[in-house]
Amino acid sequence: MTAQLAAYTTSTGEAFQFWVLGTIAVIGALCTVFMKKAVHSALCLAGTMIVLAVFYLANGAYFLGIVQIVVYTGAIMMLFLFVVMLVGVTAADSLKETIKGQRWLALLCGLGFGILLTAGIGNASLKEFNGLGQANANGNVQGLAALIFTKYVFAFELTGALLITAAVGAMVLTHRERTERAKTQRELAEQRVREGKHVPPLPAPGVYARHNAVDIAGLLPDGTPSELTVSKTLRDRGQIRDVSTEALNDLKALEQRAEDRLERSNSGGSNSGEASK
Amino acid sequence: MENLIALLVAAPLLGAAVLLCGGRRLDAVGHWIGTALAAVSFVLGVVLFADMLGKSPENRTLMQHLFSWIPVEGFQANVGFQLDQLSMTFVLLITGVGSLIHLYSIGYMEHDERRRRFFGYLNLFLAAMLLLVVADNYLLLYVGWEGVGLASYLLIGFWQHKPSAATAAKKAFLVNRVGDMGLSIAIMLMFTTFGTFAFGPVFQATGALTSGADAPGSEGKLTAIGLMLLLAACGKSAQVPLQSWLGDAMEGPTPVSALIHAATMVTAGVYLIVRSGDIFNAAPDAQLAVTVVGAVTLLFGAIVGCAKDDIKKALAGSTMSQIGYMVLAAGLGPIGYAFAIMHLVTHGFFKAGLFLGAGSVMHGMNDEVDMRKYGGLRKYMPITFVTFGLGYLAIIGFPGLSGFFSKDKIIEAAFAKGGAEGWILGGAALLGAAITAFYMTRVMLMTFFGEERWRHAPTPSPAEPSVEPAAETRGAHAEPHPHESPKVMTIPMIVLAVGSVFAGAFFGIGERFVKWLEPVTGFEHGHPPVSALTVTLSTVAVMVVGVGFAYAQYGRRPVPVVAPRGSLLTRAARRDLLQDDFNHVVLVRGGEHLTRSLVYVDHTLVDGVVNGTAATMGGLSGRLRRLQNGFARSYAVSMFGGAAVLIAATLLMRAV
Amino acid sequence: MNPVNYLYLAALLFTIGATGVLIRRNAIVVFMCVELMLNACNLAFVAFSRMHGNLDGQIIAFFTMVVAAAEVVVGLAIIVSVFRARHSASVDDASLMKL
Amino acid sequence: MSFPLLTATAVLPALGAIATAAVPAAKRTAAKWLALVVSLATLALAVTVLVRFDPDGARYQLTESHAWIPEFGVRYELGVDGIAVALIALTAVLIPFIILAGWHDADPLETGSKRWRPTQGFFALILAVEAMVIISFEATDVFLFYIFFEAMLIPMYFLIGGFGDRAHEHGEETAATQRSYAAVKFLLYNLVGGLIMLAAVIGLYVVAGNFSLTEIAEARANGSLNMATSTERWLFLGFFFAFAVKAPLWPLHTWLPNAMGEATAPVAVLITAVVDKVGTFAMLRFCLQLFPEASKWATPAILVLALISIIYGALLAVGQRDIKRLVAYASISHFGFIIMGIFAMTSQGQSGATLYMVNHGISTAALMLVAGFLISRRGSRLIADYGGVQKVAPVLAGTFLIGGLATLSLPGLAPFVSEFLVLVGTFSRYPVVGIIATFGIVLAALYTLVLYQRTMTGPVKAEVKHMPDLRVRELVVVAPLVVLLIFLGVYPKPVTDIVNPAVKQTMSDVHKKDPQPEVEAAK
Repeated sequence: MTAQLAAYTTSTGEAFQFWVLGTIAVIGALCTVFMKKAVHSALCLAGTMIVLAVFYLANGAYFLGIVQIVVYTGAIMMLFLFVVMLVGVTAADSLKETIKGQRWLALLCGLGFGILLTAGIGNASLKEFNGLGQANANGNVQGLAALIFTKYVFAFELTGALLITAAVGAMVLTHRERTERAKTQRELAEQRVREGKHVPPLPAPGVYARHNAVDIAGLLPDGTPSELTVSKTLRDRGQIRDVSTEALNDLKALEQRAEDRLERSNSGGSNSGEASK
Repeated sequence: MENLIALLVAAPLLGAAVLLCGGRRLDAVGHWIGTALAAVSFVLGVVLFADMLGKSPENRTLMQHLFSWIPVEGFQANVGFQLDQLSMTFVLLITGVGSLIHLYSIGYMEHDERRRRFFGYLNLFLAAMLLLVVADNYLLLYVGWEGVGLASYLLIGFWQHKPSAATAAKKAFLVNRVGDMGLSIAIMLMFTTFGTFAFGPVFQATGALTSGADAPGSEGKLTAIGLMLLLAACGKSAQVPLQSWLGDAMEGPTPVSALIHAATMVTAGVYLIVRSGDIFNAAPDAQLAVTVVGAVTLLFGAIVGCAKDDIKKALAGSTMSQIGYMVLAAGLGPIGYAFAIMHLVTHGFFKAGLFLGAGSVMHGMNDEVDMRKYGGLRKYMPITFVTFGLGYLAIIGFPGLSGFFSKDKIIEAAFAKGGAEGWILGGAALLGAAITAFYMTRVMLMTFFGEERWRHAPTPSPAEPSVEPAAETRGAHAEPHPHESPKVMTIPMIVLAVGSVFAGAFFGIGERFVKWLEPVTGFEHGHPPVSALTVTLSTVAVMVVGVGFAYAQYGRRPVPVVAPRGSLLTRAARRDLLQDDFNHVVLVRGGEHLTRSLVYVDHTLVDGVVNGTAATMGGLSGRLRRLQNGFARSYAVSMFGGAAVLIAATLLMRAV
Repeated sequence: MNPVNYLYLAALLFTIGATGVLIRRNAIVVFMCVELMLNACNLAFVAFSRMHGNLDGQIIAFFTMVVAAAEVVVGLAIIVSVFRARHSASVDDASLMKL
Repeated sequence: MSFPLLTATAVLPALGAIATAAVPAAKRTAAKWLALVVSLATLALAVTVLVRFDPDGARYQLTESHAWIPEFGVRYELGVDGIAVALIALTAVLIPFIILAGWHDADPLETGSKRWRPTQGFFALILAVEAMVIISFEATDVFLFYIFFEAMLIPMYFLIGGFGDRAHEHGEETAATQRSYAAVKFLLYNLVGGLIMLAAVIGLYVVAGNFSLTEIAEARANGSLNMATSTERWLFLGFFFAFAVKAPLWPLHTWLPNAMGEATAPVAVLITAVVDKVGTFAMLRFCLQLFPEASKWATPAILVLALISIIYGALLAVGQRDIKRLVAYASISHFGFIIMGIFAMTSQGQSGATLYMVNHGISTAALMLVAGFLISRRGSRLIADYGGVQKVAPVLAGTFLIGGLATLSLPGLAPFVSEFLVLVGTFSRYPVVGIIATFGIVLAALYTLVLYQRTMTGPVKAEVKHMPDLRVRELVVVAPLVVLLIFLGVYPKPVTDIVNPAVKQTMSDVHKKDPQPEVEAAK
């Protein structure tokens, strides 16, 4: 294998790594798109990103590979997860399409775009592969630093400004100035009475002596669950555990058993009666 | 001496400026200021005249260059004056008659609250008219030409509250504008042909053009210039076919009619033709057109004059006719120029006198203008009667009076044109003389003789229903008490009457006037096919015939107060030989339809195309906006699709 | 193996991300898909960097990451405040952008 | 470096506009006075330009040149020739009168009306227009010119759409609708023209490589820059179209009657007397200098269009029932004369056209402002609503008549000089065109006198019986204009002296010589 050819191809190990991890990355990407729950999407995306980090390392971008893991996967994706938590579950999570023809158009465009992009790459004369051996000679981080603080210093400074602005912007957007005094407990109570709904406190979740988890709706006297007892977030997420059937079944079984027992005691009674006779 | 020419023009101009800008403070003395400045102008004219007489006939022309007016590459218009014998004649006529009429107006306009402004306009007119006659180039002449048109417009419409007056003023200005178009085209032609439009160089170049045979088609150019000048003259001098405004112009106050529409402004056309004599001499076709126009107009005006019952309109017809004589003479070339001007001057005297007389009659008759409601006035207004009568004798060419000398010469010259043309033109002029005698006698008889018809039929209302209270206070509805006018009015009439009697003899005997003008206009003796004496005798004869006819019809029989229906010709003549009807139907109605349809076209077609485009765009975007459903994801799809298309395009471009 | 394959992979990921943007309604997931697209680009840049043998491509990828971080911060803040106002994180609910 | 006089002349009103807009809402009168003082100061600067300008000196004087966008060769280049000086002077002279005439036009309406009229805005916008117009006259960089040529539309749009006549015969609602229609029409017409011109400007850059008028013209003259015939023609048409919309030339004229009809009289004067002049000025400066061959190629068509404008505009003016629309159509007729003079390619025609721009500005201002005073008194723009005004308000009627006489080019008043020069200039090269155009003077007399007769003469209508005569402020506006009309009619030499050398230059740019008179040619 000549040096020339070596530039064109990579080692078998890298090829093996590419095909295995590439497949995982694509699967992760697809899952990101198609998973129903945002949490799952986020996790899949994190997986893809870790794979990409490995690819960066394989391509000689050691600094970027580490940054990818630390900053992207570690910080940004966690931010995503935080927001998912904050926002919770909404109707948006449904995968059912509401705009007519949107899905077909999107798939068509995606397919066309992908094919065209692939064709473009195939068309481009990407014969030369110089490798980063020379550029990374003094270490990848040093090489990057040398560029960032000389040639790209202006852009670098600008990104600094951008980050500051972004941080301030995020604060401005999410911070809410309290415009009115917080209501005291007394006022809240009075308001409740005035509205005439739920004058007493909301009922607590859980079924006495059986379940005390917050996601289990309390049962009404007839055995049906009361949604009032569970927090709204859980309701929206559909994460209520309904134990009513279980409870009813239990009750039925109890009654059955009681009957059995009573019958037995009756017979027993009679037996005893008879016996006493 | 030269500087006096500028002063000559400046004096009345100053008067106009002072009077028009001065405001009501000058109301009390305004008329005196105006008259004084007119008189100053006259005195300056006389001084210049005396100076001129002191020089030899060849060196009498005064030139003065004031300043460069429009200096543009290749185009030099100057403000400069040229005072030669021709201009001098006009200067004296304008300032002389003008001053007299200023004086007369003091009395005539005494009760008008806007008298100051009237004198301002009169002064403006004098300045413009003087500028017209002393200009040394055609463009400056054009300024005066339009200036007098403006003054005429303002003065005809002086009683603006009368819609008829305002309409008449507008009509006069518009018809004149058509003529002005001719003058401006003539100037443009001169500029392209000669590169200049100053009198001297143009006439020199005309000579060069005709003498040298190296400019083919030059006569065509000169003919075109001549015809355009003729168009201009037709407009200003109320010649057929642009004569229709003059009759209506009588809506103006009578002194205006006397000064502007009889003695001076309307003769500007004659001045223009005579001034451009060199051009006409070199363009016989144009000359022929001039004579034809003159001959037609002199008959046209005379016929119209016969039918009018309004004394001023009758006199207006007469003016038209007399100017026709002058134009005819001016078209005859050097044999006629001097006579044209001579008739112009004598006409200035007697026609101004006649108008002032008419004004005096109206003044005494509560502004009544219908001659059928006059009659027998000679007892009540003796001075007016005598002066009017002298003017009458002058105009009909009574031997010895001024009209006789001037008109006779024109008829003679017309015959001297030679050939069939000579006979036709001469015959027309002779016929015109007969009709002149007829209608003037008619006016005379209806006004001053016969029974006192105003006494039997108390004046109903004037021809035009007056809405102006000022006119009513003059007592339009009361029974008239004819009385002689005040001295300030009669003195000018007397002076003009003297002029009408003696001017002709003074000018005519010994060809004094011809010799005076000869250096400017040139002169050659005509040779009529019959002897001069025959012509003179026949002129007198037709005059007598005309007078006789008139006497037979109006002197011996009582004049009906209400005009009889009359023959077809009479009725047509009352309506200015249907010229107005023609104008109305063809120009006014046609124009109205044209403008109305153009307004429609502009609104629907030109604008409609634009609005239609806008509407189409609106409809189209209404459809397109449905794509804008507001869903960010839809927009993202189009963005993504666009990106795909861009990539495809890039690939295609690379592939090609 | 030819390293060009990295580019194909990047293209594939980019397309998947773009399609995700188009079909998902949850703003957070849409955002994640955008991140996926950005990462695909980064991969391409890194691959380019290797092809050309200089570090400029990595620099760009680095800057992309910085900008992405800023974008995520602001974007998520927007999502949160929109959610607070409308109690929804669906991009379709914000459909006032029409005539 | 000497004092940048030209920049100062343009910047002063711009600063004045900002300052005027910044005056607190309560101090309305102070804003008016500020605007007036600024406009007078601008006039003083313009007079300084006029004095410092040497007619026999270099072609462009008082030049300033700074790099602006070096990547595209765009420079901040100013310079004036005689034509520009004359028009700058006209603009600077007219603006104070416009401000003074519109003194009360932007006052808040009487209580109860919902319409908000920002007085400060009105005067600030006028000053802004002045600044932009002046810099358009000064710019010798095509791109710089283009920017201000277009930017002018913005303040004009608000002036037309935001401030209408105080009273309206169809009620406030309809008036607002019509106003906004007129404003949008104005904007769209001029934007379309401007966009086409932008394409041509870019095309010019592609061909010539820079935007400097002087450099391109010089390169064209000495043959170092050759354009393909078709390229030159397309570029010419692109420029000409924009200018023909602005000028406006038939059939691109329909925005003008709407705009002038709906705007207040001072704004109407601003449109026709000042802003539109940029169009004709630019034909003279850009079309002829940059594309001499194409200009000659297009001359026959343009002359025909100009001729149609003259006759058509005049005929439509006769048919109008609205005073302001009548003046607008008369202006269309006059713009026909100006364009005809420019493209007749004779010294007389072009001098006349330049002079015409100045004179038309003054005469229309006189007529339109007096008409505005008249309309504000009666609250109607319909001719039929007036009659006999002469009797009750003689001074108003008199000045109106003088304005009208100037419009019909009465000799002795300024427009006559220019109109005659244009006619002579056209006639000497195209006799038939000249003769047909002469009919325009008859029609001009017709529409002017009909207007005067119907409004001013006749019996006094009951509605006008108590109409007051001109007030002092109004007299101060009209009297100087009348004096200027008379002065420039009698002694136009000061203007022609400034204009002539520039026209001579333009004539040599297009390689045209005046036709020689026949007599001399024969010699």
